[in-house]
Amino acid sequence: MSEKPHATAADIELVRELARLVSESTLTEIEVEKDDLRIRVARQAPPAAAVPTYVQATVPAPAAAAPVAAAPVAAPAPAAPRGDHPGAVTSPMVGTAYRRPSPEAKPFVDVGSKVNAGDKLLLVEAMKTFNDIVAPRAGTVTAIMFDDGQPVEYGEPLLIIE
Amino acid sequence: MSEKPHATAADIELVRELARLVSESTLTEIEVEKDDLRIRVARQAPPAAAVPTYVQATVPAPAAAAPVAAAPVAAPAPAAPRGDHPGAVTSPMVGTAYRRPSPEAKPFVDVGSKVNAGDKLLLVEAMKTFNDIVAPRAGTVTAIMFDDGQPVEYGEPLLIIE
Amino acid sequence: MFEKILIANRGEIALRILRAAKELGIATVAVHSTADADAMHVRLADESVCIGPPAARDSYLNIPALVAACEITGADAVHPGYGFLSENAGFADVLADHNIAFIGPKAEHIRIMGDKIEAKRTARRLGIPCVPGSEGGVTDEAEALRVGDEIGYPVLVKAASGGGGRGMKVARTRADLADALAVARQEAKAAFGDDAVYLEKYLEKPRHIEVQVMGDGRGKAVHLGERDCSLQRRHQKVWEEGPSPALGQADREKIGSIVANAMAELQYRGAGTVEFLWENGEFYFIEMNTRIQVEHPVTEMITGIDLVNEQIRVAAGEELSFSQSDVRLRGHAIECRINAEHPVTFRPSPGVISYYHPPGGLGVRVDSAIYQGYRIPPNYDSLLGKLIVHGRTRDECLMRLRRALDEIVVAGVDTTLPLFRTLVRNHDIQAGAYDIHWLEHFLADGGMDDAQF
Amino acid sequence: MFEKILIANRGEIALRILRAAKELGIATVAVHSTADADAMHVRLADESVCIGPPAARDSYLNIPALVAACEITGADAVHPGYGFLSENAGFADVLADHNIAFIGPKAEHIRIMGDKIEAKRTARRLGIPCVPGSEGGVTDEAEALRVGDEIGYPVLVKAASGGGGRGMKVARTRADLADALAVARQEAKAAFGDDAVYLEKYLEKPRHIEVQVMGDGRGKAVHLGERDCSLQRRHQKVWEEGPSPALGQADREKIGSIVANAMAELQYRGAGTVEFLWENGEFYFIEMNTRIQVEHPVTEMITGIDLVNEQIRVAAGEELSFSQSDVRLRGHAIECRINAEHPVTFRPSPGVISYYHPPGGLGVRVDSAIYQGYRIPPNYDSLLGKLIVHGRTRDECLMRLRRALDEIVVAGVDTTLPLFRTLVRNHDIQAGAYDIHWLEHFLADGGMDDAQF
Repeated sequence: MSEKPHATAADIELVRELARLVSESTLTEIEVEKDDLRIRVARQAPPAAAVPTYVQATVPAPAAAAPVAAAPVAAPAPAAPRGDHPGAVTSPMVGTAYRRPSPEAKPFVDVGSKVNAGDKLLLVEAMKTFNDIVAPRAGTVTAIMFDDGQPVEYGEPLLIIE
Repeated sequence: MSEKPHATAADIELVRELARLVSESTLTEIEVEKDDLRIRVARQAPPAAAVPTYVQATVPAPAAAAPVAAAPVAAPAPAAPRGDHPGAVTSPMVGTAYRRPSPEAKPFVDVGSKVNAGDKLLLVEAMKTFNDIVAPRAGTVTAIMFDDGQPVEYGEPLLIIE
Repeated sequence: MFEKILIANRGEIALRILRAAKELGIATVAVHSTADADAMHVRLADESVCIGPPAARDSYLNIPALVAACEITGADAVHPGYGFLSENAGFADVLADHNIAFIGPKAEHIRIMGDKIEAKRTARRLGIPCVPGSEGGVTDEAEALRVGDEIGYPVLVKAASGGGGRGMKVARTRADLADALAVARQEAKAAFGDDAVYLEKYLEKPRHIEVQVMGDGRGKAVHLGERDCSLQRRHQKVWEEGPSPALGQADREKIGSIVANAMAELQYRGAGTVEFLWENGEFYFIEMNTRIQVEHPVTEMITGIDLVNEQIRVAAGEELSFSQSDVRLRGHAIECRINAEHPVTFRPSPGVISYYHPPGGLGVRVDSAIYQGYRIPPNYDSLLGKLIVHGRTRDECLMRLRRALDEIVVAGVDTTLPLFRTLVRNHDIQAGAYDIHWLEHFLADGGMDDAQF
Repeated sequence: MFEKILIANRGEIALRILRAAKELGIATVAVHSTADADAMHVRLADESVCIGPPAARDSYLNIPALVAACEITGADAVHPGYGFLSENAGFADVLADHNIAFIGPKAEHIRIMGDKIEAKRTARRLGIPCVPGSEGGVTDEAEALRVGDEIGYPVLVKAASGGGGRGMKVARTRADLADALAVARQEAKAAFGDDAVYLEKYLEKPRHIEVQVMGDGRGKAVHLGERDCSLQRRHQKVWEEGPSPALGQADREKIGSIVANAMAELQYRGAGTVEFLWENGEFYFIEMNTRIQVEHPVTEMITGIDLVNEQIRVAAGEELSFSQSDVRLRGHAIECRINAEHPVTFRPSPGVISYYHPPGGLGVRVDSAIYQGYRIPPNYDSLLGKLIVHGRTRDECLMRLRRALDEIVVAGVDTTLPLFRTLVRNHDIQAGAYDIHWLEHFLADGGMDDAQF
């Protein structure tokens, strides 16, 4: 028995990670192959749907609603994409977002505006204080996802710079 | 490496780990292959898994007991194979099973006895009444699964005729 | 006290009995059909015995199998729960023959109350108010008018040999009686070959109010207030509450004393319920159930007394743990019977519970034998469990029930939860203004709130 | 009454507050960190707002974010729960500046009770018994002996500037005092550069007994009996019960009246708990918590009063719904704090709840925000929920707790359930014979019962 390759702690950690990925996602299978190591992680049924079922039952909705349909509703109330776009600028605080410095002024930016890093994009007001939200990088504003004067949560995507 | 290497403690640990992952997650299968080592851990049941977990937790047993072992235990207490053998003769009632007509008599049948349909196999006593259990078909008694005077449940396999 | 109790039932009541036995430190035997091998109480019991195939007559109603199960496990007492053999005097007799205690009343009392005519005769003898009417059959118009004047209108005229609504007529006033009598006699003659009819006071909008009683079998009996079970569908109770929104304290004490005295005189043993129709302040005896009832938790919540525990005590020859002066009704309780049925069509919905999350917090109790992953067998009734909520006042109770109904999740099968979410928001229910016909009318009128699905 | 309450907390207490608000018909706003987006109370609330990243200082302790969340949702009141900002007088001030009600005491009372020295001074002034000792620092042996004679032995000698056990000595008898004084002064001098020491009565085996109080803020205050929280591990309460197995009715009423009168004089508003050490029939003030406590359900179960509901009422300027004469202690209640921790090592065990089945039936309450599939974030404390059981007597309560502990299933993470299954079967616990050191000794001696895992 020359060199019996034992599964190392790192291997186990990798499997654990894959397993977590599969059970948290809607994936049914993950397969990893690297040199002599090959790991395949799979499952058959769609996710237990416990979580979505819950949402379904408490947000009064037809009880018979197909759990399959409910399944993708993993996130709670604010179902908007949580800044998963790579160019999204998210709100650093809870408050009210404003597109202009004063009601009669022009917006800081519009869709199509070119911005440099540090340019003012909007204001978020919290506790009577107006906080500047600036561009983290240069680019073009391709989407604005809030209305002037709209309440925003922490982490809520406000606009996209590409 | 002609000789099949035996699983080492580390390998067993890996299997245990994989099994834990499968039963704790919503996975149905994990497969790991490394050189000559290949491990596949799977389960068939839909992710319900509730049932075995429940049994495990309420019948006080080491909480860490390998779920692999627990998983197939879908049925509760009477874990005996419920007459799933095609030749099994099961008890038609609850009572006490006797192999002989009286304590000093010889058993009706032994392992190896040849029987015809209708031959008396044993008695089940319930409420002071002795009920004859007869052979449903001809064949040879290949197993007797009860002790003389043992309490038996409805549906409990008593002997096998093949 | 008993050493080991065999639970001759299934579902939530089997679990209820198991809990009471465990809290008394008594060992338990669960018996089950092959369809119930995975039942929760089977898992929690000290021992379990499979007694037969799914059909109840071959398992839960199979007396020889139950006695044999006692014999092989050494159980010295049997609790029958409700339904099945709970009001079968013959079963009590067989157990007595085998020196096994029956956790229920004496067989003679089961027999009396199981016979409609004998039950009524006994009730009347014991001073329990019954529906007034003619003593026997009436054919003569003059006598009918005399009886009608005595009991007051409206009057129900029904065939003495009758049943099923044939030969039944209502006379709303004295002037209607002659006609009603003639038609009823004619119909009775045609249907049953006998034109004798009874006259009885007709109740138009009665409530169903029942009095819970506990007796020690030796002449002590205590009443534990009433439950209002007027919300029914096809004579099945759906929502029960106590105290009744319709009753005052004086009425409560009066009817309670009458029932307790009657049961003391009878030397009744264990839990019993005397059921009444109630209208305009008057009680009219319907029947007595000589067993624990589905809705017993309502009474437990307002008295703090564990009725199943007391049943076991008195069956073992012990005293009741309380006397009449210890019984204080505190606050208000409501029970909702959650069935695996479609909330509009009431079609049974067997299947697997894919997700279950019961509500928690102050004043909320769930009596249920389901669990996530449990498969509801199609062989038995559709009761999934009972949600019982307590509050210091009826309003507090209603608000708590509302929030508990918003928390509970039972997925995988249809349930009647949307019905309760609708009822708890209904003005009549909130006002306590309902009678035994209310729910049927409400459902017939399409009362279900779509927002509660 | 308030229109909309913002719940500035998480976990089971956030759900507890949500339930109380719903039962009062008040709209709710849940605020949460990104780690708690899937929390149960977030799902059940009318509105929810993400207020920051997982770290509590950036979310649940982030005052500007909380005020902004009130502003954007229009919440007119904030319930802080326990922990986090619940005893932060500055938070109460900021809310007042924004015309948002703080559901808790007046800021001045939070300040007083948050300062150890000021709290003790106030307690003494209000007639609440404190640990007897020297008024100030003592250096003189004669004076030490005088004080020692006055307060009785054993006596604790501790550095006036001290802390962490250094400069602390116990004199068990008068003869020991001179030595203890010398050593303590020496150590104090070495450690803190100051040899002044205090003398204080030393309690060897005290119990932790606390009195629940509710005030209307205008001079009316009511006590609701006591809780015994002596079973602690590292100063964390593990098992709480009420009434205390050690207290008689006369003691209960006496200390209750003292506390209620003190709080009336203070014009205290809302829920508060005055904590004592208790030994040989004497109470010694430790501190006052000016908030709802984790173990408040014990009191709710024996009084039937919803303490969170009352907090909201009085914060809105209403009267308490009850007076002292309405408070009747009924039966006994025990609470077990179920933590996601290994029951022997107490190592926290975050992860996913793979199966959850709470117990049900009479007298069983679960306050928990977990559900099957819930991922316990690693960022916060490990409290999964509380199992609270009520019985008419302590024995009934213990038997019921035992059966409830046998029913509950929490799988996927380690929990402290095996510890409770061991404790409920322990003779000292059954006898109520324990003090604040009992659990530590029990665990150190390897008391855990392997059969309960």
